[in-house]
Amino acid sequence: MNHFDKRNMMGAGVPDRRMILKGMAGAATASLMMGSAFAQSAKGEAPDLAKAAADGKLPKLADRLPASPMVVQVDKVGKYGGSIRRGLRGSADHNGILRLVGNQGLVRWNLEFTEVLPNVAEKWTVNDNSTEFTFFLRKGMKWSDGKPFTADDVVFSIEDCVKNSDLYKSVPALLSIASKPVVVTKIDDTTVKFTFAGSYALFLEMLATPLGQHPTLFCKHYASQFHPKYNANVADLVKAANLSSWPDLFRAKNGDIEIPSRWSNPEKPVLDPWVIKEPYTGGATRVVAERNPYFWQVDQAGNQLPYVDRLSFSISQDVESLMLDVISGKLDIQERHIDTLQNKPTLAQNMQKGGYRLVELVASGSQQCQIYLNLTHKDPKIREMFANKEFRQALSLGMNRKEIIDIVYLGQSEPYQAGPRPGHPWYHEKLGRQFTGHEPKQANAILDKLGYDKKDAQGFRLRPDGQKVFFSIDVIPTLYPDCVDCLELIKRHWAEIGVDIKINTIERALYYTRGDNNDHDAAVWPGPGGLDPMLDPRDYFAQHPQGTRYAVPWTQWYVSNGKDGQEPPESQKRRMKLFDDARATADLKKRAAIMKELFDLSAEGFETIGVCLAVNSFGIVKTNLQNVPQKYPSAWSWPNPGPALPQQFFFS
Amino acid sequence: MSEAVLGPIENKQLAVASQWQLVWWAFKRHHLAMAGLYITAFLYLIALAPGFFATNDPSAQNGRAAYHPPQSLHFIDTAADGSWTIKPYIHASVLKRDPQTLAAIFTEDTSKKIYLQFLGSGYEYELFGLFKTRLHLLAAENTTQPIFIFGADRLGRCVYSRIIQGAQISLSVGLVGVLLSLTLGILIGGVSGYYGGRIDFVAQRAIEFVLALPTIPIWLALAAALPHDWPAVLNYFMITLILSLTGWAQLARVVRGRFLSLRTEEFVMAARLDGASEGRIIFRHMLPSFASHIIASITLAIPAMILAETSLSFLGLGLQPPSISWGVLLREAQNIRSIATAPWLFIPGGAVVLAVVALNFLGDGLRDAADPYNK
Amino acid sequence: MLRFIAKRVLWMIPSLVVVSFLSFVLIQLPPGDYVTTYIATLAASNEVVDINTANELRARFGLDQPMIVQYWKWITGIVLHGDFGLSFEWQQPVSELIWERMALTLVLTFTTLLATWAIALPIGIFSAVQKYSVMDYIVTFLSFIGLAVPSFLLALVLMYIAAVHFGQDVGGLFSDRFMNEPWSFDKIVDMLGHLWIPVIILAVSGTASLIRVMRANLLDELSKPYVTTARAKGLSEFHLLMKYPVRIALNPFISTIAWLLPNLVSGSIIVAIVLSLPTAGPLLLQSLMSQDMYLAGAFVLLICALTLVGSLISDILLALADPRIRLE
Amino acid sequence: MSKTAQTDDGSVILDVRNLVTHFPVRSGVVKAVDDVSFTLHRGKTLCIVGESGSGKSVTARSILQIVDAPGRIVSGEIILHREDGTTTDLAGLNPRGKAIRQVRGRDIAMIFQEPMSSLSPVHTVGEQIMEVLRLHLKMDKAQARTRCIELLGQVEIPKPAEAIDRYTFEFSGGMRQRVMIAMALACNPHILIADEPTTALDVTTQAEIIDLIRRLQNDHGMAVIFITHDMGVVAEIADDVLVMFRGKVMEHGPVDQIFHAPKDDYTRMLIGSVLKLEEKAEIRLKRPPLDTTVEPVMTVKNLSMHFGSNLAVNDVSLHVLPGETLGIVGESGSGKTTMGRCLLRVYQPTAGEISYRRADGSMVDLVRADEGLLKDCRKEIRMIFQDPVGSLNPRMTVSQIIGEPLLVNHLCMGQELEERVVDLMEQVGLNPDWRERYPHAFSGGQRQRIGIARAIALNPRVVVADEATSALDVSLRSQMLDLMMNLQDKLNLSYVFISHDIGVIRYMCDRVAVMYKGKVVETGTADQVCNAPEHPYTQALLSAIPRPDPRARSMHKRHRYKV
Repeated sequence: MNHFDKRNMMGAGVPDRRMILKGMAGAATASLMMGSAFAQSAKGEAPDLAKAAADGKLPKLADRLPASPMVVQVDKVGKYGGSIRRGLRGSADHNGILRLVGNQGLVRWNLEFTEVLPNVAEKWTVNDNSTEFTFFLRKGMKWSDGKPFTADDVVFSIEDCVKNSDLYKSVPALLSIASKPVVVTKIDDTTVKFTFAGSYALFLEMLATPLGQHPTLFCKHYASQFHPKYNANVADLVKAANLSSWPDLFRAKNGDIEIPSRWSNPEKPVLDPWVIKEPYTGGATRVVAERNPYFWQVDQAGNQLPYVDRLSFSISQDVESLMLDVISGKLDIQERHIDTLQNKPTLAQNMQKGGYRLVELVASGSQQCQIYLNLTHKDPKIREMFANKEFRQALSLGMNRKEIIDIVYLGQSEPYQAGPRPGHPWYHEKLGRQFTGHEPKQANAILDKLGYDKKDAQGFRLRPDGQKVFFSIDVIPTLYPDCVDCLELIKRHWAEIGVDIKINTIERALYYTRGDNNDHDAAVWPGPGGLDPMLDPRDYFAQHPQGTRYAVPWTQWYVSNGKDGQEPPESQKRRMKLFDDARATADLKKRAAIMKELFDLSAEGFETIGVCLAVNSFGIVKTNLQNVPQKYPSAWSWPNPGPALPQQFFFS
Repeated sequence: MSEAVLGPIENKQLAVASQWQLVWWAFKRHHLAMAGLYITAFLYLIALAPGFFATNDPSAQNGRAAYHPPQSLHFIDTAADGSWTIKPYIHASVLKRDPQTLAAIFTEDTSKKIYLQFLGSGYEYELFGLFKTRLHLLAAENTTQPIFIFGADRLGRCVYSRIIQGAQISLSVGLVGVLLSLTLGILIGGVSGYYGGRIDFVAQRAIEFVLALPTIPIWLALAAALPHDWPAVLNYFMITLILSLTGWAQLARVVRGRFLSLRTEEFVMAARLDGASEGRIIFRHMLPSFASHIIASITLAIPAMILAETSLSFLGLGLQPPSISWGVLLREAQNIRSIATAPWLFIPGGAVVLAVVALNFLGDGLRDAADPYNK
Repeated sequence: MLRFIAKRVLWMIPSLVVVSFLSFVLIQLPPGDYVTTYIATLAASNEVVDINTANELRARFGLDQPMIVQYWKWITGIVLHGDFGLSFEWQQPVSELIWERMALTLVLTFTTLLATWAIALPIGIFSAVQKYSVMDYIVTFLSFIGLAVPSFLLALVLMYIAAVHFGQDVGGLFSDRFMNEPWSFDKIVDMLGHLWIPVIILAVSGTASLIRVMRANLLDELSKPYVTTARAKGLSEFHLLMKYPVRIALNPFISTIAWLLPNLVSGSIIVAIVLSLPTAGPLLLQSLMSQDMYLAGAFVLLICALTLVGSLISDILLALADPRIRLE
Repeated sequence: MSKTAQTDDGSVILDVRNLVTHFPVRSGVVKAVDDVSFTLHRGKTLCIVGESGSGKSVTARSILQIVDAPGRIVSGEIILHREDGTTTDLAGLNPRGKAIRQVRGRDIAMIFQEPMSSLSPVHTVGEQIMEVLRLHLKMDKAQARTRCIELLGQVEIPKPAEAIDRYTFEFSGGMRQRVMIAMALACNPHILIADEPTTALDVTTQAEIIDLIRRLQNDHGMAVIFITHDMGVVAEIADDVLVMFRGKVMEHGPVDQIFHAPKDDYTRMLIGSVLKLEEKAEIRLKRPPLDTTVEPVMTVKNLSMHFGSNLAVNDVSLHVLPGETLGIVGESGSGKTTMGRCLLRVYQPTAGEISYRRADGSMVDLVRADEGLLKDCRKEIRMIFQDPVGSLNPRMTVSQIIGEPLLVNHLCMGQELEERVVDLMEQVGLNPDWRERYPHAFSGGQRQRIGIARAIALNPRVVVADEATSALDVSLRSQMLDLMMNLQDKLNLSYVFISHDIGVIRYMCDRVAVMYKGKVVETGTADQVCNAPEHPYTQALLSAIPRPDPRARSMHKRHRYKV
């Protein structure tokens, strides 16, 4: 997992049983219902499909497409043929496949990652308090095995699978509100209604993220064979496959959103543009997916997508052989595992030999390296030291961000604290830029004022009780090597203002356990929420039990509605209420106003110290691969390049 | 007609030559082995006081010098009027970063000369962990100017100084690991060789069993079990322990072989009949005659350990940054960008090759000279 | 002779049992278990798994029983009905994953063994016959260099040069066409085409020690009286060299399999990781990192068994080659 | 240095003129063969005799140019006269060339001393013989096989048809020597060079091999060059004799003249020291007769020592009187060495009793003595070893070696120890100034003296000497024996002298026990056993020993002992 991508995986919203929909005018939804105004009569299809249709092996193109196929406005109408080659890493890299095949949810993100567009659902209506969502499917849409895709499939996926306690211990957070799961009812063959116990304005955005694929994931006529409700003697099937229980069998056959076995069963009918042919199994060295003849999307000229016949993923254990494949021109599109800054010079210099061009990927994170001082530290003395805002300001001013950006990020970033990225409509100047200057003198002055004026032999400041001003910062070297490099520089900068730190490089599992029981002094993690503040506001107030490391007990209070954890200060409680309101207002303008007030309070609170703006990364695209946008976001909830619709890519 | 290889008996000096003198004379005839000896001695000298030989603080980062190429060292300083003096200097270099490809381009500014001096004062370090000093073999006259003899890595740290510092751990891993496996080897090999019978049979099977095991999978599993948050020093000793766990079998077999062949020698029986105690027989009579073989086997085991440390580090399991060893340096260089843009990052590999070749020649020479009597 | 083999095979059984126990203990050593790593990966992608799901997973994978019980279940599974257990990560029976990779490891190791012999034998003879000549020194120097270069470094550099400068298809053992095809003749030819890089890398380090062994043994034999007898019979130097001293010096050469094989197998793991070869190496490292218990255990067990069998084979070959041992 | 006139009666088959072979050594050159000339006549046997280091073996090997590296022929000629009158100078041929290879094995064949390692261990006997046949006579496989079986029969190897497919390690020393001979005679060579073929064999086997060679020589009419250091063998088979010393020819003449009218002093000394061992030593003649009435210092009753199925010592009883030298004689495998070692309990005997009478008269059964008592007794019973090289720790100085027993038993330290060592060295005739030297600086004889000094360091009462002189040259042998007898008189020691050489036993011992396959077949006074043996084995043994007098050739009259 390269670390850019890892960080963004934190973007998706965390299950929050406190979401209560506050009343919302229905009018706002109308603007979202921008369905395909006109259905083009289908004209073009892939040559091999045309031949198969001619020989009668396949129904005619018109019968394969839904009545109103989704029309994708492509830049250039492409040519059919070719195979997109991409590289995967040895250890369980199933998300690498998901990102290229794309997540065919009911709705999808637009290119700018700002609003939701129709996808499987042609159009939808939302009631005024955002508790009922009605989706209108495409008549005549078919699974990749030719059988019709109807509302029954959606109902089956949710009611029979996701809400089945054997299959899922707890219903995925995204599909429940106030700890009550959604109810999905079939209106007719092409209409299905989602009813929530409370208002859930963010539901559409959540559906567009990869974790929102459940409604369109399981195909009823196929998956029901492995479901006891529909197939009594499923037990024999389980024994035949020598597995221990029917959920094991179900998962082996139908997979789940985010496990390797989703791509290990070629017979499983899918709605994706390509269908798995060579499965992704343990020993596999290559995974191949071939064109889905019943894919329900066309370009504006009526040609059935996807243009490219096949996707071919090569698997290599060592990242370096991936780099080699790129340089020797053996991969067509790749950003995963190779997009570290240090690799850019090499990749840039070999563009000509590898026959590829570089595309810019806008980082969705906000802060490249966020430092969380544990304000709810178990040791009262440290807690008192950290809780003092001026102490944090002094530390921030003591940092020479310019040098860090130069050394670690090769000058590709700018000093930054937290908050939405510059250029995002909700960008907050104070939250982002306060105390980012390098003022060691001012920092020393503040620290002297706070009573840390006495120093020990090595020149490190002493606390009033005589203890040295010292704390350790947890970091995971394997995931975020650049953060380790930043800390090594910060250690030198803070030593100059008399503050001593220990860079505590620990193993991943250990990092989480220390955080959960609030044992850490401080911790470092890339700050998300640059492009999607609503989905991941953990740095703006105590929201995420594993993410908001500066006050884990406060987050436990927030998540458990005050049952356990510690009661947070007023400013935090105010912000929690504000966020709940914003989450319940579907209207973007009203939501923006609420969030602005929240950001003001966060800036005032200044709980975390940031280093610099999350650095944009890059990917390579073969020169002859067309219709690939020159710039697009890079995030987990915007599973690049999925939402850029790889089915429209083609080889010129 | 086997005229004693050591020449006629009248050679007085030869008559009183003890075993070690004879070994030394036999050894001196191997020129390559002698070269190996000098290089090894030099390397271990560096390992003793790395600070003195380094030019920059091994872990000091310098933004300006990321991926700085090696600077050419000039010794002849031709002044403007053509007169030249022996004064080592290097040229300062200017950093320009290609905006598009982000590649760092260093151009040598031939006008500005930075003079160096031998035994100058450079960054402060602890000599033998006893006292702080600033004395270096080579240092720039103004200490602010870093010298990059072998260039710099991605954080602008001096590769030359890091190799010198890494020598301390890599060479000592070899030594300590071998000593560990030696004690085990002598213990088990000696006992099974000396007493023979059932003990020997069981020990022999155990030795064969350990020798037949592939080392990497076992190291992998053991090293993966090492909790990473242990301090570097403890981690270092655990690694040497792991490496020696499989190394002792080789030595045990050599010791056992020697013990068996010695047990049947008549002078050992003579010693026993003289009334010598068991201990005296082993340490006064038997040990001296295979000490030279043991030393030869040790010298041949050390390079294997050094290579093993690099392999472990390559798998990301051995020593971890911030501790510096040749394995760690090679792991950082183990990528395509280093080959393409910064090949000087592979110089630590050269250091490994130099050390291993030197030690092998030394061990080989020792093994040939180990038994000057039975030529 | 048969008694000799029977004794050795009998002695193999306890060794294999010890190896299986050793490999299982080794896998257990790292702190936490598969489930902790599994939760950590999920937490990274924001899926919060609470305690009871973790314990339920542990129960399902059988990780909650004491180690001895787990070991007993694992080993009886293998011995009684060849079931190596289930890989946690891939949810597939381990046996599906390992056999092809072990076969390829065997092929790689065996070819390297032959290549190492093919290189070391002539050079060893040459440097013994030309003792202390300039060539002897050059050969020794080069073989030490071969021994000294870390194999992963050599692998990376060789791979880079082959791929970038010669445009060779380097990674893996098969070109794309044959990747998942059933075994056919031209698939084998294609594999051999890819095999030369890993074989060279592995052979380079192996030859150094073998040359030393061959040189030392041959030097011993050359000084033996039967060489003079053969010369007195009027045989030519070359014929005499090959028929007697070399033939007899071959015996210790054969016995070097016993310790060469483990080194080759270990070396192949590292080279395979760098070159992404579909052999046991990469999957072993990955399963060890994620503590995929049964997969890692199976690999360590089979690799150790491979080297133990290797040493048995070397004993048998030695007995065949040397009548003194055979008729003991 | 007399040189026989060039008799060109056509009977000369090999004419060696002024042969010089050198060995370059780091500190100069060793002149192994320094201007040697001699002629070999058809059908005759020329014996080249000399002590170790005399260059006799190098001379022989120079003929076929198979001198071990780095030796090479510097000058001189070796003229081979073939039956068809053509001559070839072997010295001029290229050692690796085709020409010399034609001669080797076809015209001139050679057999060597070490039967153990002169044949390849991994090839069958037949394979190695057929190789010569197919190489020189271009025989095909079947022809070669039949010829080979025939040859094996000629050299009296039992069941040749089976023996052809067996390996060398399955044969005894004697048998292997026969295979070597068969191989040499494969192409009916005109000359057979035998380089000490019987030195490593037992005296009975030696007799058979010498008989075989003489018989084959008569059948094939080939000339034989026989190299040995044993004057008895020379007397038995030689027609002409060449005496060599440090690479030079001391004397060349017919055997009778060499033995009975030697012209050269060295020859005279050599013959003298051999004849000396034909009778009792003068020292023993001067001694008062041994008091046989006194209690024996050591009595062995029904002693047995079994190594698994091999009964090395099988129910042996004998006794040693104080001041007496008891000889134990027997061939290899007779158990005499094991017997010697049991006396010092190096091996724990399986049965029997060794009662040793201590100075104060108390009796000790060494077999059942505990460690402490055994250690005490071992101060009084000491051992002298056979191998001068292996019995001295090469890593200790002479004074440390001699002083070790004294040091270890805490008898004396420091300066006193130093004086004691000097005194001991003088007693055994070693220059005390050399006491800081290491064993590698001493000759074989000097090392044996160090061994003796160590043995007598603790003023022992009984000394077991296991083959003490068999590793020494003849000339040194009598000196050593005289030394041991003088020490015996001075320190009134009792000796148990183990040897396979009757001459040494006759010279040294008062009484003799003859051992054969673990049993004592006969005991008696030295004169009685050596001159009038009763037991048939002893008779066979004595008759097989070649006497150093050409006129008393008795080899062919010997009889074989059939158990």
